[in-house]
Amino acid sequence: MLNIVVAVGFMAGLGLILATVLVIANRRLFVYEDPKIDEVEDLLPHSNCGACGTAGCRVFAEKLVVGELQPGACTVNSAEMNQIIANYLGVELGSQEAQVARLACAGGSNVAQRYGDYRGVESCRAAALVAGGGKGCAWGCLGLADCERVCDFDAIIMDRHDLPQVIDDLCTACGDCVDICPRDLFSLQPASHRLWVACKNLEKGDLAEAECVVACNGCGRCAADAPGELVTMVNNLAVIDYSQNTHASRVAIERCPTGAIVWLEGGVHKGQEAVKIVRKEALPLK
Amino acid sequence: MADSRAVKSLRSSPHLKQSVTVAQIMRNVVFALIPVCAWSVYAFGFSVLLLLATTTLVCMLSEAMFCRISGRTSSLGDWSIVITGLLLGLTLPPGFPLWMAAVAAFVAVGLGKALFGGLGYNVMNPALVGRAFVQAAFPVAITTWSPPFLPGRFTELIPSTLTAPFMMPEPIDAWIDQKSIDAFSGATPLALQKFEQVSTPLTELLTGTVSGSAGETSAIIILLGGIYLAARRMMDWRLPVGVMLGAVIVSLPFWLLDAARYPDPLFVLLSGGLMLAAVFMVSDMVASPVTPLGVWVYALFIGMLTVVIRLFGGLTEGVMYAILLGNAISPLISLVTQPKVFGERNKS
Amino acid sequence: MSQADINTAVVDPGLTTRMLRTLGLVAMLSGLLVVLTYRFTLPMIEENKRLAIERALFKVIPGAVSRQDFVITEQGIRRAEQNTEGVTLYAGYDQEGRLKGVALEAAAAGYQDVIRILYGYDPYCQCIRGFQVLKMAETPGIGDKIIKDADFQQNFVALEARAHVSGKGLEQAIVPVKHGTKTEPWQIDTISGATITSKAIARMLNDSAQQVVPIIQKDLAIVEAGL
Amino acid sequence: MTADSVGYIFMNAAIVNNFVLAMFLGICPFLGISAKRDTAWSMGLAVIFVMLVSSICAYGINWMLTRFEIEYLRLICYIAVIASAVQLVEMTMKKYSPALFRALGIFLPLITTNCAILGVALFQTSREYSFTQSVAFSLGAGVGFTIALMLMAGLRQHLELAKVPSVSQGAAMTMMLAGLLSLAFMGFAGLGASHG
Amino acid sequence: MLNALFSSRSFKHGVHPPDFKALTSGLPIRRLPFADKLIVPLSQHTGKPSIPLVKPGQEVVRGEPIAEADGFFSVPQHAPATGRIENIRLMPSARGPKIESIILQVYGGSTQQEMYEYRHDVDAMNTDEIIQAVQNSGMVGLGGAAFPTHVKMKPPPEHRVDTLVANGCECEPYLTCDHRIMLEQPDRLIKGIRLFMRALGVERAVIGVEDNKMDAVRVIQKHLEPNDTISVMDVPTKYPQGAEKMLIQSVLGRRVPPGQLPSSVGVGVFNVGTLAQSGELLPLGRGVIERVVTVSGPGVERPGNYLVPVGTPVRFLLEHAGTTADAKEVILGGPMMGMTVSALDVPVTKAMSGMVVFEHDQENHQGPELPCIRCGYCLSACPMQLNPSMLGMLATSSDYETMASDYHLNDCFECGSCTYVCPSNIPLVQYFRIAKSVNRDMAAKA
Amino acid sequence: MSGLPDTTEKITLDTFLRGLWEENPVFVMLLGMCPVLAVTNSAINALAMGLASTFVLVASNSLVSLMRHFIPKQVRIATYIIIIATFVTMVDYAIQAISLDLYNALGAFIQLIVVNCMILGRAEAYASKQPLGATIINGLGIGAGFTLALLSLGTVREILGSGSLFGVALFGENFQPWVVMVLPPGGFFVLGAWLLIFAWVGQHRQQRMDQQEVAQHDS
Ligand SMILES: Cc1cc2nc3c(=O)[nH]c(=O)nc-3n(C[C@H](O)[C@H](O)[C@H](O)COP(=O)(O)O)c2cc1C
Ligand SMILES: Cc1cc2nc3c(=O)[nH]c(=O)nc-3n(C[C@H](O)[C@H](O)[C@H](O)COP(=O)(O)O)c2cc1C
Ligand SMILES: Cc1cc2nc3c(=O)[nH]c(=O)nc-3n(C[C@H](O)[C@H](O)[C@H](O)COP(=O)(O)O)c2cc1C
Ligand SMILES: Cc1cc2nc3c(=O)[nH]c(=O)nc-3n(C[C@H](O)[C@H](O)[C@H](O)CO)c2cc1C
Ligand code: SF4
Ligand code: SF4
Ligand code: SF4
Ligand code: SF4
Ligand code: FES
Repeated sequence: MLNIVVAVGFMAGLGLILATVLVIANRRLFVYEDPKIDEVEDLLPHSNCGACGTAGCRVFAEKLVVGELQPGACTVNSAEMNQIIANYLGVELGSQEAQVARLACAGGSNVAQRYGDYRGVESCRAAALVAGGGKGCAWGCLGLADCERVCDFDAIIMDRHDLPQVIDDLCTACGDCVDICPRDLFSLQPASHRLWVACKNLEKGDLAEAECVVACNGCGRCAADAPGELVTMVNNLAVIDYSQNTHASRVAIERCPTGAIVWLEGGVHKGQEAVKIVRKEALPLK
Repeated sequence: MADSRAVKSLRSSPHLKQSVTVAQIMRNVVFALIPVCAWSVYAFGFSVLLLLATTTLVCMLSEAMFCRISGRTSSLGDWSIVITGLLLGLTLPPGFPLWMAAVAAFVAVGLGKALFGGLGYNVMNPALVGRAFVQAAFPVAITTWSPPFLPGRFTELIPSTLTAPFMMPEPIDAWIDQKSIDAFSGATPLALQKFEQVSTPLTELLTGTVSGSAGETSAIIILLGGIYLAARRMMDWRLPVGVMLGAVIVSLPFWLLDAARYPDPLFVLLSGGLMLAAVFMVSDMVASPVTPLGVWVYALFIGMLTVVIRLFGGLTEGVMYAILLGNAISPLISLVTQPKVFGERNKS
Repeated sequence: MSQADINTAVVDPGLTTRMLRTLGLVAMLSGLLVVLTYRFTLPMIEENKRLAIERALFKVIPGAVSRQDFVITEQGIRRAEQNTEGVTLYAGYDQEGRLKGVALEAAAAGYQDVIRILYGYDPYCQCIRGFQVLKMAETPGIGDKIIKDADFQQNFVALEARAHVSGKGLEQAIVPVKHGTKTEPWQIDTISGATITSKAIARMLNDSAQQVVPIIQKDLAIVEAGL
Repeated sequence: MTADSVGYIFMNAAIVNNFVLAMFLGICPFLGISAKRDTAWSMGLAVIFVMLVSSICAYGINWMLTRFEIEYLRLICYIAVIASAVQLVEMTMKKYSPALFRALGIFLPLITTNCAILGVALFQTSREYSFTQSVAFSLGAGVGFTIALMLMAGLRQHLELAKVPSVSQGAAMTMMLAGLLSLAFMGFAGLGASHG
Repeated sequence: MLNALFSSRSFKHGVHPPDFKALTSGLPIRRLPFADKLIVPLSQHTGKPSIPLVKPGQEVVRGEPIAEADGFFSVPQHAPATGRIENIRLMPSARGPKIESIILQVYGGSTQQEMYEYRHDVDAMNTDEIIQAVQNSGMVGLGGAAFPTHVKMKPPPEHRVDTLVANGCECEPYLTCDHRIMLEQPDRLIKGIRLFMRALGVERAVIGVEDNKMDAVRVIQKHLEPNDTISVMDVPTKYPQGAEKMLIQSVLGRRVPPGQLPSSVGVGVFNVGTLAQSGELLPLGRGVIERVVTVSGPGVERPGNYLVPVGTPVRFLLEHAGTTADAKEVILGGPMMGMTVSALDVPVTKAMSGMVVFEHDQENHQGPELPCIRCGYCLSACPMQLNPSMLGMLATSSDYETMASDYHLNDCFECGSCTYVCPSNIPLVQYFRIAKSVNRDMAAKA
Repeated sequence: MSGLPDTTEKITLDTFLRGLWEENPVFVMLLGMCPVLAVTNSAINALAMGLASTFVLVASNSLVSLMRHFIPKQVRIATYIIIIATFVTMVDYAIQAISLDLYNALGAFIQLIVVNCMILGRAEAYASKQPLGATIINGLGIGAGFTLALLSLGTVREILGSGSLFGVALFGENFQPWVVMVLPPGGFFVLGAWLLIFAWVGQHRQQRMDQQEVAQHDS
């Protein structure tokens, strides 16, 4: 019996001592950290992609908790989860105009000339460093898929003409492809923008078209047709001023002879006068 | 030409290439190994021939199989797997049951190489991974030695060689007693030294008229192979030299202290598998550091550790474990021995 | 949270008592559970332990059926009672209460780790009659030959451990010799292929016997008085 | 070296019977924290420190328990005290040395549930080590843990640059690597014990 | 101290590719005729592009400035021939991007006698005047880097330059233009060196020549006075002996610290071609309008050293030298560092020292890329003593930041020695270029 | 935490089954590895260890679940550990009472169940949030998964390493045991091999599923 009493007593003593120590420690040594940060971080997708503009999900969570950012800024999370976070923190969901990556080139292997047969590391950047990779158009896509590889969300696939295609639904606008493309062909654009110039070639007229059938040849018809200053010609290239996006309309694309300016609405629409591309296989080396 | 059509290749510099390839290097190592194998077969007989054939073949088959499974292009063409097979065979006792040798070969390739992605990515020496595995799995069989130059070694196999798969090999003492004229102790020179302080004459060690693993026999032939490889720059001479140096650095003071108890450095160098290991295994490039300083650190580490295990450990032979441990710290060695860039000054 | 909130979170007075109460209660509860279990299982465990020792004991002391524990103290051999400090010595007796031998523990580092054995000593023939391994981590297939190898066990039919006339140490140290070269009764024929383990046995027997044999011989009467 | 000399105990715990590779203690953190060298290093240091602390605590508690003859409470007391000690260390660090906390702190909670720590305490008791022996043992165990962790981290980080087949990536490969390391550590068997 | 004991006469590491120089080293420099159209890029040098001084339709005389320097870090361009400006527009360049170029319609042969020039008395000029004159001549490094020469003549004030090193190594295989210049124009070379020495204010000059060109050494020695402040020194034939850091180590035993310029160890390095042309042009006040180009390689029918007007399309040069039917790869520069071109419309520029044409690509590149087997060959080849093996492995896992921060990526000068020796056919240099390019982009964006 | 969704679980079959596979503590979550490797050199040890751990898991987690509303956050770890340690000590003595041989074979690892991260992990992640019923069922599932994993290692290691299963010799006299399997490296290798197999099977299944999906899209 004594045995039992000693044991129970000892344990009680031990428990109390430990609890006391912890209580004291808790008072003396406590460093406050808002538990909500952890909770919110758990609700984030942990992609650490940076699309929200912070260094990662944890930082985003911290900023959410102090109210610097709004849950909607995370474009990777599902809408419901963001709503849950918003409810939990009692803040506005907030929203960010959904953005997607857009490619300013349409020169697939079936329409754009190539002069040289690049052999070496399979990478656009590598090719670009070897005399421009052999593509006729010095501004165009090299088609070696650096962007496809860098996209963590599988939002880019190379089509059969070695041209990257962005799957809008998967793109989180993280901007990795924008950074990696050696030809700077990607940019993040609000998904609602319909008018788009898919070319960066600065050559004019026949010189441009000799290198790529679908190049902007600088004819200026889109600029003439579009209302106001919506489209202007800069260095032989049509440039859209998205601050005037409100009066964007399809008229701008209708007379484009090459189809370099397009209307994006449930697919890519070209004007009536645009060349019809029938060629399916790659152009031979020239 | 004038016509631009003819000019198409776009490449990055340099446009010249030295012609030595991985396959050539590996092939030359095989050439250097052939005399070692031949001497071993001559000394121990057909059993060793079968042993080497088994390890090499199983290694090649496993490699082919793993390449198939993992969708890599077959790497049989680079010869490296032949080296693995031969070296594995050379590290086993002459009468080692063939089925165990096959297990060793399979493990060598699977666990030592394929698991990590094949040639160039393995972290430890595949041949030694195979041997360490069977050493731990079949400790009795792998310490059953038979003497060299037995009469009838070309007409008769060592009885344990053809043990049925998964069965225990039968003891071979009786068979050896019946064959050899003098009483054979079943001990290698290392064991004799360690447990009985009996030293084996150096001439015997040099020519390989002692018992031991199939390939740890003639130091001279192994050295010649090493010199050939080093001269052709297919092997880094610093590695074997470093290992031997390391071995001497540790063994010399002990020998000077108590020559009766501790072996002399020359004996340390020539006995056991140290020579074979130093020349052909430590020099395996894949699992050794690349940095100039790292190479020395690595080789000295292995040499010193070998002797430490031999003198103070429970095993008579330490070189295999020393190399595996060397392989294990090789990434760390590489890390702390990055070369100094041209023109970089010492921090003073 | 404002700073005030933070402070209350930390200094919440109820919290302190709750913490103390919870831990204290849980600790008491656990103490209770453990002590009950302990009391309940104690007899069975003691029985198990006794059985285990006796099983080993009766194996190393042929013919023994009962036992008595002694302790070797600085003053000599004493009967084991609580809190007597020293090396334990188990004496085994036959049906008639005659001393059949004593058993002692010995230990030394083997191939992997320390090996512990219980060996039986026959004070009349002054020889070691057998041993049982209590704990060892030697390699199965190699190190465990010390148990399975018949040749090796043969060493312990009558391994001589005669006290030196001076009353200190053994007359002949127990030494290991290479397999097949045993000529003297105090030599241990080692197992080739497991030399390390078998030498460890020799070493621990020698170390232990050097110490205790003279004492046993001196105080043999006490042990014989036994039961 | 004799079996109970401090040197032998240290080396045995650190290398010959390495806690991780031969005794299977502390496997979870070994697998979890060995992906990067610098975290492995910090974890190793943290473990050495906590092992030392808990070994000393355990020595004291055991002395007390033996006096009260309530050895059966040993396990509970050990673990409770170790857990609290770890928590205390963690809080102290967080408060007074945030830099050290950032380096080691995140590992401390993990250490609470690390068998190796409790293992040290239990083994030193069952082997009846003296105080100095206990300290040597705990240091050896900690150093051995760190060695294993660093080797593993070196190999794993090295393999990050390799084209490891997708099936063997991750836990399977880590396990096999641990196996290989353990195989290599068998070479140390018997080291330091006299074999004359 | 130990260093002094162990340092050999040359730098550590490096490689020994076969040099193939016998193809052209015995052939004297010949003048190439004018092509119909010349293309003068406004940016054929490091630094800001030049600003055109001419308009389409305007007539120019050979040697007349047609573009002026845009500030100190830039050089003017001169008309390589008499003719009419056809246009100023984007034209392909050897490196890939299109750049603004002046297109010149060349008049027939007889009109090319007139030369635009402006004679100076160089001996009377002070330092600044010489430097100005060098800039006016449009001189850039003819050794391949195309760095404006006058910039190099004005070292940062904290560096005191005491020695001029003339780089006559020409370590690239096939190329012999510097060799021919040293043989045929030693007087101009020495004149140029003395001029530069005066501008730099140095007492000593060393001409470093690889010991496979001992004839050049002897010729130059003949032109030196006894106890001359200029000396010639033969250095071991080893690639890349011509890299300025290596050469300085070989001739002076000084090591330029990583990321530093030669002037940090008191040295100015100039290519012998640069010096010889300066020696010729400065007194006449002419600009750089032509240069010696070695055309060689198995794909060329008539290899040789040609004096080529700047702006000549590569196609024209190739037509003139003749190419075999199997010609497959045209390399501008030498085979170790030069780059292949895809468009033959690109012009010869000031820095282009050679053109090598290969037939089959198999002969120089065997087999597919294999994993690094860590043979360490690359480490013992790298003259910068880097760890290309590690850099290569990091590159394949796209860890470019670590390459730069921990493994000195930026000290690699892309000599290609590592790639040359790699038995696994790993295109190391190409990986390094990718890495540098990504890092540059990221830095620019940050 | 009002805003957070209610995570109390309804008891379904899945509550139990999850532990066997999806959340298998060993193969999937890699928790509690030390006993998994250390005591699986024979099937009987593995079984005993599995059962002991399951008992501790279920018992301690039940207690934690019962007390979940009373334990202040600051002392929760200490409390959990004391609870776990109590049950471990009980098991420890129980096994000693049942068989000393078994106790010796399992070595210190019975006591080390205390620090088995699996148990504390479940207490933290599950029992502290769920009602008693779900906790018990889930604990049983996890325990079964743990035992299963131990057994799958133990059987392989015993068969290869000693040529027997649950102590019964399988292959007769002459079988050559693979000693390495009962040595430390063998534990790692066998577990690694199981993980490899699972990864391989998983990958193949994934591939098949992908293919099916593609096929569905096409039609
Ligand atoms: C995996 C392995 C396990 C071993 N285990 C033991 C052992 O348990 N006991 C032992 O004495 N030697 C062991 N050895 C050591 C060797 O068998 C050693 O060579 C032998 O003890 C020396 O004895 P010998 O002189 O009779 O050959 C082991 C070796 C290996 C490779
Ligand atoms: C005073 C002085 C300043 C220089 N400044 C630079 C510079 O800012 N950037 C540069 O790339 N090279 C500069 N250089 C030129 C380099 O030394 C070197 O010639 C050039 O980078 C090309 O070297 P390479 O042909 O060995 O690659 C300068 C040279 C001198 C003498
Ligand atoms: C790998 C490498 C090799 C070089 N080889 C030569 C060479 O053979 N001859 C040469 O004049 N310059 C060579 N250079 C360029 C020199 O480093 C240096 O830039 C040049 O000599 C400076 O003179 P410049 O500005 O007059 O061209 C080489 C550069 C590098 C990086
Ligand atoms: C000098 C040299 C030594 C080698 N030694 C070994 C060896 O010891 N074991 C082995 O498996 N392969 C060896 N190889 C072959 C090859 O490197 C080996 O298969 C790789 O380790 C597998 O990736 C060697 C190759 C060379 C060139
Ligand atoms: S868009 Fe850019 S990165 Fe993508 S394939 Fe084209 S060139 Fe490469
Ligand atoms: S990489 Fe580009 S396409 Fe992919 S998600 Fe990011 S922005 Fe979108
Ligand atoms: S290319 Fe760069 S890394 Fe390679 S050898 Fe030359 S300097 Fe070294
Ligand atoms: S030369 Fe090639 S294979 Fe050899 S270490 Fe360098 S990169 Fe690796
Ligand atoms: S069970 Fe997790 S550390 Fe041991």
